[in-house]
Amino acid sequence: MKKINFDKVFSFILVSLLGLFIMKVLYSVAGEEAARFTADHYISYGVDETGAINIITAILFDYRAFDTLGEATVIFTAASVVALLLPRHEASMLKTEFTPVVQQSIAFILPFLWIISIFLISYGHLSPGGGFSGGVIISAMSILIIFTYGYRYMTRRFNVKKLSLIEDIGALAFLTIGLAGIIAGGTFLANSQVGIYPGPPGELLSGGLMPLSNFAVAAKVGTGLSVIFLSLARED
Amino acid sequence: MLNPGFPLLLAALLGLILKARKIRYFLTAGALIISLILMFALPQDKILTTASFFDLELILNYISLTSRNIGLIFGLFALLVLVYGYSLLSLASLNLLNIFVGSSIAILFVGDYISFFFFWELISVAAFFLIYDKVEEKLRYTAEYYIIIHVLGGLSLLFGILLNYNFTGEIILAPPEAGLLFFIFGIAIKLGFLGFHVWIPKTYAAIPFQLAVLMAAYTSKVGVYALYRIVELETNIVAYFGLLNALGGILLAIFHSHLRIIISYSIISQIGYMIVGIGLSSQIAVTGGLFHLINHILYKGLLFMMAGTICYSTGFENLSDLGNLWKKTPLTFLAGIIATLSIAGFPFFNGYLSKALIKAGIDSQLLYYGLQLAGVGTSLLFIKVLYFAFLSKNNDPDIVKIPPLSMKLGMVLISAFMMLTAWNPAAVERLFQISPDVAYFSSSSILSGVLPFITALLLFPLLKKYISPHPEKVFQRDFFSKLGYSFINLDKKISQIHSGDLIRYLSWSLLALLVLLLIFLLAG
Amino acid sequence: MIEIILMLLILLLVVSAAIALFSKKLLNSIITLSIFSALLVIILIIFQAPDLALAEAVIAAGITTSFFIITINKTEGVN
Amino acid sequence: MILVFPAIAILISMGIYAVLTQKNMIRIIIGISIVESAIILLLGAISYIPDGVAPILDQPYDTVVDPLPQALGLTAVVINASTTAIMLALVIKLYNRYQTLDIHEIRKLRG
Amino acid sequence: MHLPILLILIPLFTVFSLGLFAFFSKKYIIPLVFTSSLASTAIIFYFIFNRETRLPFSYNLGSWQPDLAINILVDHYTLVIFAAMGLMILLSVIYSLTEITRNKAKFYLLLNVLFVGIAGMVMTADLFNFYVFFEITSISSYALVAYNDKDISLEAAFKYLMLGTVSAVFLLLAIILTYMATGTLNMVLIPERLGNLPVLTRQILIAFYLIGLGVKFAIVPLHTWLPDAYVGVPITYNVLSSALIIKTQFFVLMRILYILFGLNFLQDNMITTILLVWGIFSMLFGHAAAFQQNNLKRLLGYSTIAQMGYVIIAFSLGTPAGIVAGSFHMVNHGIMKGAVFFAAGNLHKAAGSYQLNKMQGLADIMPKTSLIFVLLLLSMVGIPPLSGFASKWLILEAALEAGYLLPGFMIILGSFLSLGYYLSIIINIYTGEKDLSKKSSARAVGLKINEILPAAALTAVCIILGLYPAILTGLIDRAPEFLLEQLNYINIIIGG
Amino acid sequence: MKVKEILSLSLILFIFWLGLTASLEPQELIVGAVISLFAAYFSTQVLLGRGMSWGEGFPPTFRGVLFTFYYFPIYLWYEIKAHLQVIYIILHPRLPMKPGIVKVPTDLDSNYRITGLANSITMTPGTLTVDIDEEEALLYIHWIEVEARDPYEIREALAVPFEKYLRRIHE
Amino acid sequence: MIIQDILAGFLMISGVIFFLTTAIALLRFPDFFSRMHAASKCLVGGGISIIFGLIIQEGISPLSLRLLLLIIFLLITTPVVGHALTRSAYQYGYLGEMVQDDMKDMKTGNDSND
Amino acid sequence: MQLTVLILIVLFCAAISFYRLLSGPHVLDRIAAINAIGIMLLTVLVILGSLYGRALFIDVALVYGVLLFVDVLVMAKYFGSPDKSEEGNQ
Repeated sequence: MKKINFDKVFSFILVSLLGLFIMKVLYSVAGEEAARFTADHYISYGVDETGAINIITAILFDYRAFDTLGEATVIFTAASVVALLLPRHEASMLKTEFTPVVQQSIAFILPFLWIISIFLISYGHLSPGGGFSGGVIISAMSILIIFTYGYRYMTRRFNVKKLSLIEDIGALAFLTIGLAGIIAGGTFLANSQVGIYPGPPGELLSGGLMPLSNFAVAAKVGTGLSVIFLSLARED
Repeated sequence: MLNPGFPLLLAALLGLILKARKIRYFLTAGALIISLILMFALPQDKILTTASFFDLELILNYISLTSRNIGLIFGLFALLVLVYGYSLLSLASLNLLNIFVGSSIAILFVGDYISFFFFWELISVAAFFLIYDKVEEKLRYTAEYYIIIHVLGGLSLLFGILLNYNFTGEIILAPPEAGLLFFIFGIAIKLGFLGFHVWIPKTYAAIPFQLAVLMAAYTSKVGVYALYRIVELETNIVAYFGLLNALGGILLAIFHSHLRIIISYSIISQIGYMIVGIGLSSQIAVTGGLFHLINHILYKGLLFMMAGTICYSTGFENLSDLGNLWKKTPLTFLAGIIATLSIAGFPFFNGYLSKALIKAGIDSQLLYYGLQLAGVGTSLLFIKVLYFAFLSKNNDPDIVKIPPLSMKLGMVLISAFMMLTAWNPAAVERLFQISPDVAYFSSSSILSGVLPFITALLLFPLLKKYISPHPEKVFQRDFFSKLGYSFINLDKKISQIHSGDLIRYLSWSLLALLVLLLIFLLAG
Repeated sequence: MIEIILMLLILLLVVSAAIALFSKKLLNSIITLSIFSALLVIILIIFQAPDLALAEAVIAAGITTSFFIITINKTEGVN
Repeated sequence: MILVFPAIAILISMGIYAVLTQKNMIRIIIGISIVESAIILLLGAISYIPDGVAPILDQPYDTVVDPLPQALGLTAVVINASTTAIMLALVIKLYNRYQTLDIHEIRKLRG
Repeated sequence: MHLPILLILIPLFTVFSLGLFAFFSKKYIIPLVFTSSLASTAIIFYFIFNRETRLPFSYNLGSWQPDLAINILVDHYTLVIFAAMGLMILLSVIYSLTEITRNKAKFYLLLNVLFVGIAGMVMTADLFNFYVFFEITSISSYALVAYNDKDISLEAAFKYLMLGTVSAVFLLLAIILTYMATGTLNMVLIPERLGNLPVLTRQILIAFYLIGLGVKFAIVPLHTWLPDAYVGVPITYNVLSSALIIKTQFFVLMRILYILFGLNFLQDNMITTILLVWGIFSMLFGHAAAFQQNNLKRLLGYSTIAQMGYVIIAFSLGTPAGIVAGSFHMVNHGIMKGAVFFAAGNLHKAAGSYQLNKMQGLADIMPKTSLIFVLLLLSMVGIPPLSGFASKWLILEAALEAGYLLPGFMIILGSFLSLGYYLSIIINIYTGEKDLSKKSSARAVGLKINEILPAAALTAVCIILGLYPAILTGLIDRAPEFLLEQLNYINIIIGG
Repeated sequence: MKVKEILSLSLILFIFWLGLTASLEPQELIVGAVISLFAAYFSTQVLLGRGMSWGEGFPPTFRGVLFTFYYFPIYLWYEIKAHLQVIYIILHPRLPMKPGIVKVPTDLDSNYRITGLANSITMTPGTLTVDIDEEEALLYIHWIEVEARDPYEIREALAVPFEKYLRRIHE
Repeated sequence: MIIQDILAGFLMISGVIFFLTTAIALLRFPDFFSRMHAASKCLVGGGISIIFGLIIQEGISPLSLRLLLLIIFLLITTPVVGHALTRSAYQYGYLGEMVQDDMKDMKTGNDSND
Repeated sequence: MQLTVLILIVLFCAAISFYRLLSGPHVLDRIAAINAIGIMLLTVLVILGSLYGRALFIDVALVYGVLLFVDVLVMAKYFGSPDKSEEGNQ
């Protein structure tokens, strides 16, 4: 008992000192009034250069699309890992069966979720959202289906294999979109900079290849997270 | 343009393919002969072969007089061992012998520190595998001990080399300008200096006797050669240390009764002679030391052969189990007598000339009488051996195996060779290309050669009961292994703190961060 | 004015983090985590980061909570 | 928005404290996710400048907050979620093997 | 023109299409993976052979001007990791062909993700992009550690994951703080802006970077995951981890320290000294801890920790010679350790266990593999003429040249300590019973060519490097130019 | 008729889309139409099955739509009334309530309508649908103030007002 | 305009009152079911009132359209949540005092429905 | 101005509801509290969106609403079941 207390005291001192240091460095860095020249460029020219009025999407899918590619790879890997790790046979879980009321209500809600997710994806360059958020809504749909109708119901329609296939296709599509930049004479992941039509800012069909990338990423993320869920919730 | 050691190393490579024992045997012998021929055929004092390591030039072949002489005896002795061990050397050990002897010879003819270090380590590695045995745990332990202590010395040497290289920018094998201490430490381990000597009795008493015959001739002699090449001091301090070695070796040996332990300790003592010789600045003494090295290889080989033959024929190696053998093995007894007289420096025997040379080079009374005292001790020691092994009636072991002809032939050949060299000081002078003004066979020097032996002979009856044989274990824990064990205990502690507890690990890493931050805060 | 709201939110954030970390029952921790994320979302909205808030809302408040729930259910159950 | 910095420091410290003192693996994961959330909060805070508007420029604005940290935050959120998913999957596996969630008992590997 | 990005794209394409191929037929997996690794290796060797004409090479993604976009660049310092990659990618794939029996598609997926991560980490010139690739590498590492699905591998993966995640938080924090201070993430633009910060702040940043990456390259108090993780994993991971992953993390840390903060700052504020002392501590600790190990892989894991200590010492000298020596040892240790692990995997085939006392008598069954093993272990001790001696020589020379006598002595001491436990391996392997019927659990197995080839090839490389170390030093001798002098690095992208 | 159902659902979704985008530009309308069709098809034909349809009364008759709008204010009135009641209970110092679960039979036949009824009842403060029994068409309702014990009285009080309209909406 | 403001203000204030009552109810109510009453409905009532107030204040704009969608969404989801939670509580056996429980026989009878 | 006061009051309500979150005797109580706090925070989000006058912010609220719904449903499903022993297959 005494030892545990000692550990706690030790940890407390440790983390409080650490916290003080973090605060110190935060204040000292924040006091520096950093030049935001990258940000200023994005804000001043971002809309014209990329055709997307959501600068964040412009950054994610054009200026720093390489990060997004990496991020997509991370989700892809995570989905594969979770699917690899979790056992095929799993003990049953504690759960309540939902009544038909819930099931019917969710059946009612699902199409709307589709619309919301596709809205988020396709308006990614115009409003908050984009491939990731929309993809997560798609996976939320699969979560709802798994939870209300059961795992088997879901796997009859979409099993892990099929979902992974879609994920692969989404990821490959993103890569291919990146290659378009090379074909157009620029570098990898080049978009508006190589003359791919950026469109009038503010319209749905603008931002060059950005909506397409958004859809590809959404397919990837949505199915990827669904795969993670299916794997985690595996119960037969 | 080969280094004389390389034929043997090549033979070792060939030996990987040739699996028949006889072919390997003659391959080795042939390689040895080629190597001997090379030593004579190649021009002296000329850089013959070079290689490069990074941008450093390695001198792979540089034959000097001294190295040729030592190489000569190395090669000859290897041939004699081949004769002696015709029926004893196994297939694998033949190949390792190639490497061992090859690298021992090769190290004599290199002209830079890196190749020197390379062969220095190769000797250790080859010796390790020579000693190593798959089945016997004792030998495994011995091999481990051997290589650990030699690699320690080697690394020390390496550090010295680097310090020197860093200081001078040269890697030519010459007395270093920096890091001498590390050189000396490395060499001291190799040549079994008092305090670092423990590996010698440990190894030579544990390994099969045919290997002891072989190995005793090379390892420490390479050390002596290195001492000769590397350590060059203004003062004679090294010589005094050598005296210490000579006396200490005897003191350590005299109370033991295992044959090979005794011989091993006497190696330490004899190496003391060589150190005295090399440590002195006079050329005569140095030549004497080197000549003593040559002689020592021969009579020590003979002694080990004798011990080996006894061991082979009776199965015993401890003096407390032996006795009354002179009739049963007269040839061995004869060899023993020759060897004893040689090692005691008795006139007209092998060791006499070199000891006389060393004594002639000595300019200090202390060293002179010290060496005489060591001579008394050595004589006493081997009189003890001869007495208890061959003459004493306490025990009467049977001959279980008759030694094969090859062993006897080996002993005979080496004895003959010893006797040949013992009477011909002119040959020695020709060999070393010096003409010292030493009267080898003047009455005073004969007297100084005879005196220790006679003294010992007289003293022996008095001291017999103090040094009488007793059963003993080969293994003792010594300072080095105690150090090792205490280190291992420390390791256990280190191992135990890896308790497998993730939280502990995490707190370590955070603690590291915090310590880092605090250092920055407090120091800045 | 908005600073006061922010202060209050941050206070709630820290409190909910404390509950999530140190409450006795694991379930409470997990369900409080979703509130923690919701508060974070609001703070991010105040910081004018709608995209980040959206991502935090969908991923941390939504998906991760479900991950946790499934995990706890598969391991030690409600108790 | 300097107000937020103490909160960030507190959250990070608290999360790490929980990681160091809690036994339950899931709780440790919660601690880590709170630390990560604090980082996200930091990203939000550094992007903000007073009276700035969100970087969605449907019309020209005078002051716009820094969009880059937000984009980074988005990436970081996704990465964190992936890591958390893997952690939880591992916890499930470990529970099946060791029948415990106590981190102090999961130590077959030691030495 | 697009070559460096292809180094990331080819494995990435493989990753994404593996599932697609595996969905239709399993037999396409191996050819696909093999082709892709062959292509990657070819690109790497193209860079290596054309280094004088093609390097330094920069590539900006998205055709943006360099200060906005993420840049990828290959310079002479990058070649250090490239050299290791060029050897390891193909060999590890070759070895894993027979080692992996279940879930092949997943394994190769993870392996290729690993390659993507490593290539990205090495080449990227953007801090956050580096973080992303860092996470990619880490996640695939965690997964590969857990891959064998044994109790211990899961436990190790969890521990690794925890330590890695906590440290990654600090790395991310450091990156964000750097951004806060400079307003950019481009490693080329940061140096001049970072100089205005107070010293203590910069030191704290360095501490965060150090801890964040330190866990991954297993500097001592942060090393704890490594021996655990090495025990229950496929040999391929062992090889890649010690030859590539750890090295890459350290490689990037050095780039961050030397490029972002600058040599002068590091030396004036005793960061190099701290690193030096830490490296020595790490090395001695690793060697000491290895003594007590009974599991071969665990022992080799500790030995890797210790060997990283040498690399840390060499790099923290801050001299060109030190950088070259450290780089040499990075590659060289990768080769040696890789070969040792390949050989250990083969020995395991016969012994059925990695416990040292169960490996007795293997020398009779597998004389050649045992011989290779002995050679490699001797090489790691630093016995000439094997390549280990060359790297030790270089490190020592660099240390002494920089005036650090005590560290040099410690390196010698470390080598000596390492001999002790390598001997115990050799002795265990070369122990046999006289009575053949009593032979330990080892049994004769036929090794396939793809199992023998990697170890043999790497051993050959080891010997060749020992005899002609200039092959490798010639490759990396310009590395210090791009590490120690910030301007050279900056000019690749900005100055032209 | 599947096609009809999909089309009508997609019409509703399209309206939802319009609400989300709040724009009448042609390209957005086209995209919206495509997306709603896709979503309708996908969610009804691929995701749902096993007796779980989005709605049976599709397409609704004009009267049904009309009744929906008619239903809404009534519902709102009930809700406000009940809200006040609950607020009264909450703020009353002694919490005057008599909670209990009551059984309410209903004569609505389809799953779909029962769901509507249950949700309507749940939305009304003071009552909560706890469970339903499909076979016997029973609703179990938690009532914060149990005023009646007889199932039919309860039904009069709780379900009938909604049932009436629900039936009409989806006739 | 004034009417708009007054209406909006009224709705918002009532929404706040709903919220307050919810909070108080959560504090005061003795058992889960009654808390659920407050938590699922007064709450939504409050939310809807406030949002409606915002709509009225805003007039017709993209923002108010979205707010309307949000209201619809809340109206659909909240009863489902309340229903699911109460059913869970009943199945768990987490019951408060009740004057009547018609569900007892059903629970002992056939529990499974699906 | 009124809107910020509104936010404060709603947040205050949420803070009160934290009591139930802290002390709820049963996990379901806590889930109810989560639901309550969640919707209050949703309202705060909405008010903030209205305060800043940009429709974009409502998207966040909408999405948060969806996810809150999913969350609470999942909690209800997995935390509201009797016991492990009584739990059969399906």
